[in-house]
Amino acid sequence: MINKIVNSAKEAVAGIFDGATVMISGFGEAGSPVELIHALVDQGAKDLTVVSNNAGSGHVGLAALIENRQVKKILCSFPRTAISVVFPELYRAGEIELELVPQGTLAERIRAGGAGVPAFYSPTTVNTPLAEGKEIREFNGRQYVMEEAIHADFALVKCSAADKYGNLIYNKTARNFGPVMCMAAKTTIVQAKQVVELGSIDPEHVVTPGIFVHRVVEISNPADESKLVAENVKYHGIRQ
Amino acid sequence: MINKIVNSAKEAVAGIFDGATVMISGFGEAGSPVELIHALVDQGAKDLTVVSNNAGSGHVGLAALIENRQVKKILCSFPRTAISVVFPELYRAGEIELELVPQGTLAERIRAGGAGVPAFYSPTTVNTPLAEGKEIREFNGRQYVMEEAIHADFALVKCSAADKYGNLIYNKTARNFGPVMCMAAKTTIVQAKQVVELGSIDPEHVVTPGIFVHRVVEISNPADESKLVAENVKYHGIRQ
Amino acid sequence: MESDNKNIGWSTSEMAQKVAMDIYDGAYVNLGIGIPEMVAGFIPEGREVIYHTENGLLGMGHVAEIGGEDPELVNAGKKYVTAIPGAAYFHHADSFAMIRGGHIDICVLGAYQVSEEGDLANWSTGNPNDIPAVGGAMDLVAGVKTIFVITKHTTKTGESKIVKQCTYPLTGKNVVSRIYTNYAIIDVRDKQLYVRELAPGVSFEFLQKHTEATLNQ
Amino acid sequence: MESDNKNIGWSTSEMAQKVAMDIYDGAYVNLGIGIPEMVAGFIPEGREVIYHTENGLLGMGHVAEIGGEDPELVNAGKKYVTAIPGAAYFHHADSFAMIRGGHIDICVLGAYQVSEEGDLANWSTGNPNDIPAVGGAMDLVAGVKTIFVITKHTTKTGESKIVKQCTYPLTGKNVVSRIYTNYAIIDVRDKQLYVRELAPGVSFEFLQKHTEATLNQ
Repeated sequence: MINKIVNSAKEAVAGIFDGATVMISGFGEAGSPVELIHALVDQGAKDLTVVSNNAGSGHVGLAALIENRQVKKILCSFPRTAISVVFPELYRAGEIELELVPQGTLAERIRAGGAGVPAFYSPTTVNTPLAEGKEIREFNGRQYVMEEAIHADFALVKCSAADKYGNLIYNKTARNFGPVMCMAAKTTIVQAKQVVELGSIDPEHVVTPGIFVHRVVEISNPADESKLVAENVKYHGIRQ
Repeated sequence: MINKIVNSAKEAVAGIFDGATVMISGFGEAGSPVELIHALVDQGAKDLTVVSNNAGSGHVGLAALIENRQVKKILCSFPRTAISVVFPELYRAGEIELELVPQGTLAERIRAGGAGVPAFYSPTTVNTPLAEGKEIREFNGRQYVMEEAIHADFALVKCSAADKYGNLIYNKTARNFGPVMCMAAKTTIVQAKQVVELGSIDPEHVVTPGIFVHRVVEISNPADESKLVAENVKYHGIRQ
Repeated sequence: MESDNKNIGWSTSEMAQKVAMDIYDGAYVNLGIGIPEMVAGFIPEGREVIYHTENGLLGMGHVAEIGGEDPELVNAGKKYVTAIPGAAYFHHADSFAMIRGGHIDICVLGAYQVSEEGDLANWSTGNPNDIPAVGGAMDLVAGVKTIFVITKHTTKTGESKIVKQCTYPLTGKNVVSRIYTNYAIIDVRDKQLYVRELAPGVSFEFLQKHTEATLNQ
Repeated sequence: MESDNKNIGWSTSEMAQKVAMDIYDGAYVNLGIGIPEMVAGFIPEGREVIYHTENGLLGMGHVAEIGGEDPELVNAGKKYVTAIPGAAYFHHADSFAMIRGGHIDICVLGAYQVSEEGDLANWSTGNPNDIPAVGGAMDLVAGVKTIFVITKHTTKTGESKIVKQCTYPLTGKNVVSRIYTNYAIIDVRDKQLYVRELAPGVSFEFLQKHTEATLNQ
């Protein structure tokens, strides 16, 4: 029988291996699966390639994962925020790699990964340094750059409600990268503010159909990452 | 001020010109905008290129448009149904062109048109006659065919409810091609079973955001196309 | 070749039952139009299977009861169906993202011909008088992880449908994993055919005699 | 070049107001982070404009009031905002489909440099000590129908931001339609710059003197 609900964040992130590619939802703090990321800090997998729009703020969530030296490389559109301290320091020290990807290209490359499209053409970055080394091709008199799909071994995603089939709905702009990341990972791990009965999400309102989701953990009182950042909280993992 | 509601199907289809490319939503009868199509029959634009999953059933809707000799060419995945009589006859007589496109490729090419992606690679049709003349390219050891975006001058789409901004929701499997067609047309024309007040569609539940929609007409009692077909109704337009 | 012997082998229902036995608990399944649809009726107790229909529904239920038909709730074969609790509706591009992206576990399809190497021909007989129509078949064989074919072993005129090379236009190359016929269940592995199970009354020799392709025991 | 004369030209608010005057009724608009956000406050009465924020909201309202902030309702600048009746939420791929697909009418962005031909540099100064960050800027300039730039005419050190050739890394080539500075409004047409309006107290000669690029009257 199908039941994707697991009992803890620890159980949810089990099996994430050294060297894995991990997508992490969120646009800044909105939609960032803080509890899952902290469970991954505890779990300790290293040499990770992370795909996420930003590179974390303060010393919690993705920033804590980076600070714990678990991330080898990050693909993101905007690693610099007013309160990002961890990534800039490691980046300047040459201790973390960065692949800078425009935000829309990042979203579309992830969707392509989920949709079985190995590559597509985009007008974004043509004639800019970010197109360097990429194939340029003309369609109808305009130039486009070829962009390849991004796949992941795991996705860590935050949503507002989930059922045991893994159907998801999101809250407002916390939706952002969640739906496409769910599609593009071999194992999609979701933290839901609420686990609801099968049938309580109207089939017309489902945003991520359960087929894209493998594990769901209920985190009914997720931390407000922006508050943790403002309070300068540091997450060092339970082993320290 | 923004108000996309028009008063009649006639007004909704105004300006569709000879030679235009017109997308028509629907999977068989489900989601087919019968009243808009009939208004287009009345309006009389000809030499149309139609993009639709099927080629019409019986003598109503898309079949009536074809029977009225307004369609020069059709792009579809499945022109043959148990009760399609009009298209097969004209096709065999060489009086209508067909571009046969696999269903998923059709959907993705339309989405690409709406998303500003001029072309993408797909595994579908590789090593089949439908890949003939198309570019084949290898990614990660597998072969893919390059598929180009489809754009339209107009889209005729059926939905269940709309507001004056053009936000749409659909009913069950009548959703099918509607959302991607709305994205890919210069002018998207929608028939809604119900026009509702701004704000009565929850922003979380909107399927097609209003930016993709240009004209909405309320057709509160749309014909059940499958019934019309079963009853062998013929639509010849109001001018005949 | 001699014509189909009606007295031996499995009935269509038995074939569908055999397919159903191979659909595991928790699988996401797409059933082709026609005989493949019968498979849903035979899933063993205790297994939960979620059906995808490519026209935009995951969690398709049984066929609608008379009087309960909704013309806007149909399956890929345009039959009136139902949705289970926990279902989801989506548009066509999202639906085929599930297919092309490798998210559907099993697809069961009919066939005109299957080749030794697992090539499938099921969309066109190549007859120039036929209206060409492909629907979602090419997307399904290109995208779904495992393709099961359910088909009569021979045509009405007794010709083998399991052939050395397909003579009909291909739906996909090297795509079929397993073939369920009225005579046998046959696996495609490393571009060769292996008989997995023989129907009652069917010997390997009989099977090979009715099969153009080379079979392995 | 001499430094910016504080006594002549438009204030930042006046610049935003000038941009607002050029945003037509019914437009779908994306406002960049920072000064461009000010434009929303100056849309003339009677015009209805719908704001898109690329992190997944069409129909963004004003900034959230104190106490009414929702950490899951933010704009592209990560400010707490609100949604208007008739708004819609969507995921990032759909959001950038709106941008890349040419559905957004107007985008207002800041600039480091704009060239004579309408090239824009606004994401990187090329300083190797800066952390590179691009966000959605390249997608916006490549996809939105009309790009307005709002910027001080010169840098803090008095150098022209309107240049013959951008020396900073490009965001996009031939993408800017109109430039709003504290000194003037300048159109980019056929890869040339045309002065559309001069701020009070600014003469064409003064403007040209403070502009590296060649201006046309």
